[in-house]
Amino acid sequence: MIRVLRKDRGFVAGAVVAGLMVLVAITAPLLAALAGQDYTTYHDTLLDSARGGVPSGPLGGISGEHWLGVEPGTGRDLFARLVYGAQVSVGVALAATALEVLLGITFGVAAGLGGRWLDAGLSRVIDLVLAVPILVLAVSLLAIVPQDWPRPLLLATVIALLGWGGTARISRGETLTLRTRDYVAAAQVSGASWWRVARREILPGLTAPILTYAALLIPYNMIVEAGLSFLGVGVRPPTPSWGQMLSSATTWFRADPLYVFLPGALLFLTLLSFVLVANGLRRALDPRQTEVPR
Amino acid sequence: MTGYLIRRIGGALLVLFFLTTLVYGLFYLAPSDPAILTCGKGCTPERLADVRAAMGVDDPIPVQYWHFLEGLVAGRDYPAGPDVRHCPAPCLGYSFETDQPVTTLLLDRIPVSFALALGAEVLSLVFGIGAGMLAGLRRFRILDRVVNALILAGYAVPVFLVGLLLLLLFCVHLQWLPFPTYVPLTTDPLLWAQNLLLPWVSLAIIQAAVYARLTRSGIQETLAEDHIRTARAYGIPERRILWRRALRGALLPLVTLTAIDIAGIMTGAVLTETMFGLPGVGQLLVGAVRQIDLPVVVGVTLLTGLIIVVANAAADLLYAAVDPRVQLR
Amino acid sequence: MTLLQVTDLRICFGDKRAVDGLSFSLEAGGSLGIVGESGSGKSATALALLGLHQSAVVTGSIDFDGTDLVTADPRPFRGARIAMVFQEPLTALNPFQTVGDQIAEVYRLHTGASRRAARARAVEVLGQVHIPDPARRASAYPHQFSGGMRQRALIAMAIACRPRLIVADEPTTALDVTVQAQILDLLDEVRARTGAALLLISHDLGVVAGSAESVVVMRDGRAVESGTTEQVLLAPRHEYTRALLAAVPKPGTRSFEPGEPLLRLHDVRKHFPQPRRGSLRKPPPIRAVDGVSLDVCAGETLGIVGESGTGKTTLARMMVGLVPPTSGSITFDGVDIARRRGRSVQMVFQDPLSSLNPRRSIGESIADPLRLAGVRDPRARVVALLDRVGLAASEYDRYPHQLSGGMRQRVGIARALAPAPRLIVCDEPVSSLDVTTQAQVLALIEELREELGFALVFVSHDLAVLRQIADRVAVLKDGAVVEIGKTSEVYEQPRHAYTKELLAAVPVTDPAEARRLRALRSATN
Amino acid sequence: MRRLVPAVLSATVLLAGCQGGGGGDTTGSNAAFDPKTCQGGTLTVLNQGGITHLDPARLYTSGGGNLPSLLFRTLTTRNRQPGEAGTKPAPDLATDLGTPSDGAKTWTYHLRDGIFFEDGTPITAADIKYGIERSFAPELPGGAPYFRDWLAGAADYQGPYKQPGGIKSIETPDDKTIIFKLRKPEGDFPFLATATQFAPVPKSKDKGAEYEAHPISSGPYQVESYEPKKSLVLVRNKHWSTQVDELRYACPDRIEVTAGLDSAVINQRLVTGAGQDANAVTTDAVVGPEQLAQLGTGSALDKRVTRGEFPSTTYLAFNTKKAPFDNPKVREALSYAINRTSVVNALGGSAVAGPSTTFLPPQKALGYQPYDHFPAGDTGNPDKAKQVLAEAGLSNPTIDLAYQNDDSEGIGPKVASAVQEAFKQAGVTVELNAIDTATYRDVTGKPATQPGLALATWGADWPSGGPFLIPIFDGRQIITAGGNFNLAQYNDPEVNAEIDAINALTDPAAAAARWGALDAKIGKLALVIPLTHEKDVYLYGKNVKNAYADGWRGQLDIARISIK
Repeated sequence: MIRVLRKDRGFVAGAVVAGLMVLVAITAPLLAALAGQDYTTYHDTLLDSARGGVPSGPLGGISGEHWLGVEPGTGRDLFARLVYGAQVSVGVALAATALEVLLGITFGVAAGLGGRWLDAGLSRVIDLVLAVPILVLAVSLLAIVPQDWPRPLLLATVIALLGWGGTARISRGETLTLRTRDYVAAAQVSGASWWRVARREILPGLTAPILTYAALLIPYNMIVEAGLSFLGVGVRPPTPSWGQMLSSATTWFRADPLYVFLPGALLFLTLLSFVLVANGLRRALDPRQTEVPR
Repeated sequence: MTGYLIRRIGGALLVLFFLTTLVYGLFYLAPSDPAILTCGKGCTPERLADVRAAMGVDDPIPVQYWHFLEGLVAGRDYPAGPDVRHCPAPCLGYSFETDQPVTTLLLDRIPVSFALALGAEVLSLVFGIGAGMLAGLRRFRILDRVVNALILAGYAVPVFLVGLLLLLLFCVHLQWLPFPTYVPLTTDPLLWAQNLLLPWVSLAIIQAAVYARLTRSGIQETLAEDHIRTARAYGIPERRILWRRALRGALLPLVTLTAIDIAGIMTGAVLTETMFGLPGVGQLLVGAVRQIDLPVVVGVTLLTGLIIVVANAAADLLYAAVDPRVQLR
Repeated sequence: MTLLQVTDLRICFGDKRAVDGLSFSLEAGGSLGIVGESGSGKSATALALLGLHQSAVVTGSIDFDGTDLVTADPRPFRGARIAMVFQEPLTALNPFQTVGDQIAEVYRLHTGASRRAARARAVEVLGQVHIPDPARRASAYPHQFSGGMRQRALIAMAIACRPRLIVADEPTTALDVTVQAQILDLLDEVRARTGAALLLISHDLGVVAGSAESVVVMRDGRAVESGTTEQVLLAPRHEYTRALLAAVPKPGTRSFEPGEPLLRLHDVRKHFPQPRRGSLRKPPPIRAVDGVSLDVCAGETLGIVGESGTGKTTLARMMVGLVPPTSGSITFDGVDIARRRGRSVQMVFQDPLSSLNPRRSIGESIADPLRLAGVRDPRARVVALLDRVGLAASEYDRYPHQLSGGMRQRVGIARALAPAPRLIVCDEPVSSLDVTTQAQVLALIEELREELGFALVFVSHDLAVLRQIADRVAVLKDGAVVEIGKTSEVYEQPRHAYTKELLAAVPVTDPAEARRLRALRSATN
Repeated sequence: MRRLVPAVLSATVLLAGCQGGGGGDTTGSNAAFDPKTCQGGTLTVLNQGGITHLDPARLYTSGGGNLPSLLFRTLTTRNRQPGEAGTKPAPDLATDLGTPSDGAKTWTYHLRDGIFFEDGTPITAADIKYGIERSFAPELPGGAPYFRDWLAGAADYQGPYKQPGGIKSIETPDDKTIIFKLRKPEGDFPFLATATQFAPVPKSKDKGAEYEAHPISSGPYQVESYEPKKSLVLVRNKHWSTQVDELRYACPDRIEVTAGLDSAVINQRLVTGAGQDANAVTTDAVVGPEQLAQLGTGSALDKRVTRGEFPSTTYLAFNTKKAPFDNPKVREALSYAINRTSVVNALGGSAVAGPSTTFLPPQKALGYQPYDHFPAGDTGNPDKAKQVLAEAGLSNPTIDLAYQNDDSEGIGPKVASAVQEAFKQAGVTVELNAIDTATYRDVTGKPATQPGLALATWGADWPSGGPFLIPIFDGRQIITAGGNFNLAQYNDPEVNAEIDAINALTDPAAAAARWGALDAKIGKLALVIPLTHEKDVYLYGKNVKNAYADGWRGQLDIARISIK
């Protein structure tokens, strides 16, 4: 499998960029320190207040000190904000995905192995989770929860709570298929308990489909996070996130195009790299699977 | 068939009941008082209590919920000054914010959302299936590659990014289009379409990628099936095999998806509606949540549930109609 | 007059040679059987006749009635002059088109007939293949047909354009033995009626014996022997042909007096509820097993025979406690089987690939029941078991997909043996194996039974296999035992009509006997 | 984009808005403007905020609002002039600004002749009384709170539906006379009488909550169609004429309002001015950076802009009952630390906001007197702040700051993070406490739940110091049950007495001087940190004439513009 993946140029490129982004996210404080900037300090002197607070100077105020210019309206260093933004975007997406996989497998396997009633009940719940429009409900939920809870964690939790339906459906489907396999029957004939069957016979079989699906969930969750931040219910200031930056950039369209371009390009690049990774995994692990998170 | 319908409707009612209960429950937890917003500045406690009573939010939430259910089934009367206002069943109450009947608000928004969903869906089907076929038939290597790349890119762009870029390109730089403002179809069909064009496109780009991928893999899978070999062995021309058999097999899953995706856009295109200022269902909900407009939130949730349930049923019926192997149960 | 002359045919898929210098000929109106085990190149040959290979290099010549199909465009021949009948009748038909339409489409394509005429022809040929009420059934979709009817429909499609050659590639493999006999009889009848030649491809010598005038035996892409059916099957010259014939199960010779009853089934039923369809009323349940009472005695081998859908797999699974019965009791040594899982009863499954977890090494799979039985470090015992079933100790760390089918089934047997059970239930343990492998595995089972003295329940659709291995046989029909008794008695003096029908349908390798049975079948029909 | 009108609740933003006495810019093209020949055409109004209510009882406006004053004539109305002249009230339905008696505790008005509703019925004093009474009905909440407090014996009145007897302290001895009896002297009564609650409502047409679907007009236009938050179409009211209304020119024949638009979209459309947009104006979409870049460059766009000021202040409110803000030194230290430039930039730059060191915004009519008790310079004085903090015995404290979770009212994340950053320079760590915009006033307005430090804005209901200072600093206005605006919870009998004394004055100039002095005096206590005052820059379409910022509200007055 590794050999197959290594040959897949798209996968390699995606993995490199995605890896780089994860690295950027982890080392954000270091990178910002390297640039000699942080993401909170205002630089009012670099702004043209009479023109609404656009950065003075060409290209959004790019200079030796501010490598990518400063944020209009505040003068905060854009480079620092972008790398810290990676922390939120990548972190929330990864955490939400991990949680979704956990929830999905738990409920999916339980439904798949449980009796008729448990399956019927859990399936209804899964259907409901799959049916609700995630963004709409997330907006409602995030408006209601206390505002002082740690926001990135909360975002990941809310995204996961509304988004585990897909992994659950796949887990359930796979479990239903796997449990008809004779090796499961063989284990049962030998007296294995349900727990042992789930752990030793079913779970290994779930790895491939869940892995490919989860790989695609990461960029999807990143989009959801960005969307929520775009709608203003995402992270709280002064924490930056790419979605939040894009949202505030909408008013600076023409006055400071770089401010739209940078977070947009970064978000796109990161998403694309994760999609490429997912695509490579899918082709290597499970050529027939076409399931897509939605 | 009758049995199927009865069970289906029963299930739907259960889901809807569950959803509204959930929403009421959530708002029960929310530490906010809609009466304060309505009452306005300098509202004295006495007046606030009166307003609360007039709005019907002085009862405990379970009681309010019970009244809501009653209104839904049998209609409700509201105090409204000199006379009472009768809100006929299915009564969803009146908006706290604007005092309009929620049903009116919903009926007002549905056409917008539906137009958005339908147009985006048509566009994505046309482009998605077209691209998927080009890629699936592997006739032209380059095209296949291009389409594949586009499919991946389609997955990787959030709708608001597409929307931003489109706005930047067509409205700011090229100035080919005005900034979109919703115009009802009945007012001016041309303007209607012109203003919906960008939202359609930004939704369709992503959706088309999904369809293209499904079409492509569908065609490839169907072409590998045994009955295609039979057809070849009996001399059925390749073109006919492609159009009549492979495409049909590939498009089957799309039929189901179409119904569900239309429902998805109708209920979930919050970002698109916000970006392009479309007064659709999603926008209504976001506004209502911000204003703690409980009747509207519950109404939209119910509508959302209803649309999804109907779409699922439609998908099942459609699937049974196009695939003779499927029986409704 | 020679209709088809294949000379020095070679088919290569990349580096791999599927067919390597094959030659044979077929007379107009004649019938030829091609026999071989999987991978012998017989199906590749069939596909080459119509130019259906997409990525293979085909050389040599296929002279069909004066045209070389290797070089000429084969398309005008497809369906019109050469028609094919495929193996999987469900997937071989387009699921979205009615059966009648599919036949009519082919007919119109080659004859240019009107819609109406094509439709009429479709109904006519459906009638010729004995589909009841053909005018109505022509409007049915393939999934509304049973397996046998689908195969009949495919044959109808084949004869629709009055071809001169019908190529039938494993036409009966997925079918029950009685249906298989009907389809073979139908092919014979069609040949006689239409004068088309028949090229019959099968892995089963018995199938070819009754239906082909001459036979080609293939192995590794070459013809090892060819000649008239009598000559090849009764006086085989080539060693491989002899080995094939030797692998065909022979009546067993063991005489065994059963001991004390070990496993007792008393009025066992298993009903599966059906989903509600259409009406609100609950439909009657499917009675998979419906009142079975029997004993399995210590040390004996009980054969259970039945066609698909007779509930034999459900019965087998109930015997090991995998499926709880709806009613009735199953006791082992007087204790409910549900509480005796693990050590005393074990099972060997039909599909050895599916019965081994693909993500675990085979050693681990065998060790599992030992661990459950409380053995701390089972490796040494697993190696001993591997050795006992004829596998090297080095196989311990390999994975199922790295083994051949026969080896996998040996692993399955080793796993069943691991906790030293007193009863092993085998559910079709050899039916997915090639005939030679099948003989080896059967021999292994017999050997182990002698050595370890466990009782055996052997479930199979194959009467010949049971005749070789079973001491007693139970015949299952519609979830109930219609006849049970000593193997020799059941085979030689069947009492129940269904047993008789089954026995008459069994393919045999003796051409004369095969013809006698066919005559017997047409007389009873 | 920032919305204006802070104190006036967001629900009525579109109709409210106000103006300041200050820098009204009169550079409109009204050189040769003749109100007699300006009639014709269809005016388009493009707005962000939707009209949520159109019932005069439920509207909360300053000076009668912009669009509502086209439908509802009131006893008095704003003067509709640019600059300081515009900060004065003028008689509308009444013949004068009212006659005070009993030391400004009784106000008497006489109605002018020839006034009719849109259906031709003559307007009587009883209609005006009924209009005021119905605003007391709990079914019709949302209007301004002053009547309840001012009118004698009206505090518990439940509206004419439950109590058809009416309010005793409003007397209508004849069809043309209406007399108000107040609880205490109120020199500002003529200002209050500009509110839409003073518009006549014919009792026979009142349908309670459904009245607003088609309110009966007394002004130059009547409603053709109305969809809350989306659109409003006005057409001429035949029973109105310039003969009986000198203040409204009512030039366009038809007015079409579209609401719910994005502010960037509105401004882009106004700049481009394609088709109908050439006849368009906005009353709430302040220009953004995109347009600011083109302004002041001598471009054609410079001629299509109004600059006004709505008197309002954005400030930081201390809860002096909560530590450490009970310590004046801490409040002073933070006052030194504040960086007003960052806040101005966060709100959209110097074109739309100016730094404030006083609580009263810089409008003469309100009594503005400059002071800067704790000079922080343009960008803050962290050293001084640290020093004062040390005096207070605190170093590097951590404090909470409450703010709204969106920027729609200008006290959202942008301003909050600017404040956070400024305090950080003085060694103060600010923990941000976002509160949902919808519940913000609910939380901050209840002393039990009020945070120690909160962002707040305050705007004038009319251009006078009274309504600007009283709710914030009058100790008798502390409402413990909710809806409190005296966030400092400051109660000084001396100040309360001064407030009563100024209220009794009927000369606005005299009152203004004393309001200003009071503001400067309270400012020494650092109960609030004033941050910015509002500036309003609006674009208008190419064909729009006689557009100038109305002195009261800072917006162009639709009653006076023409598109002919």
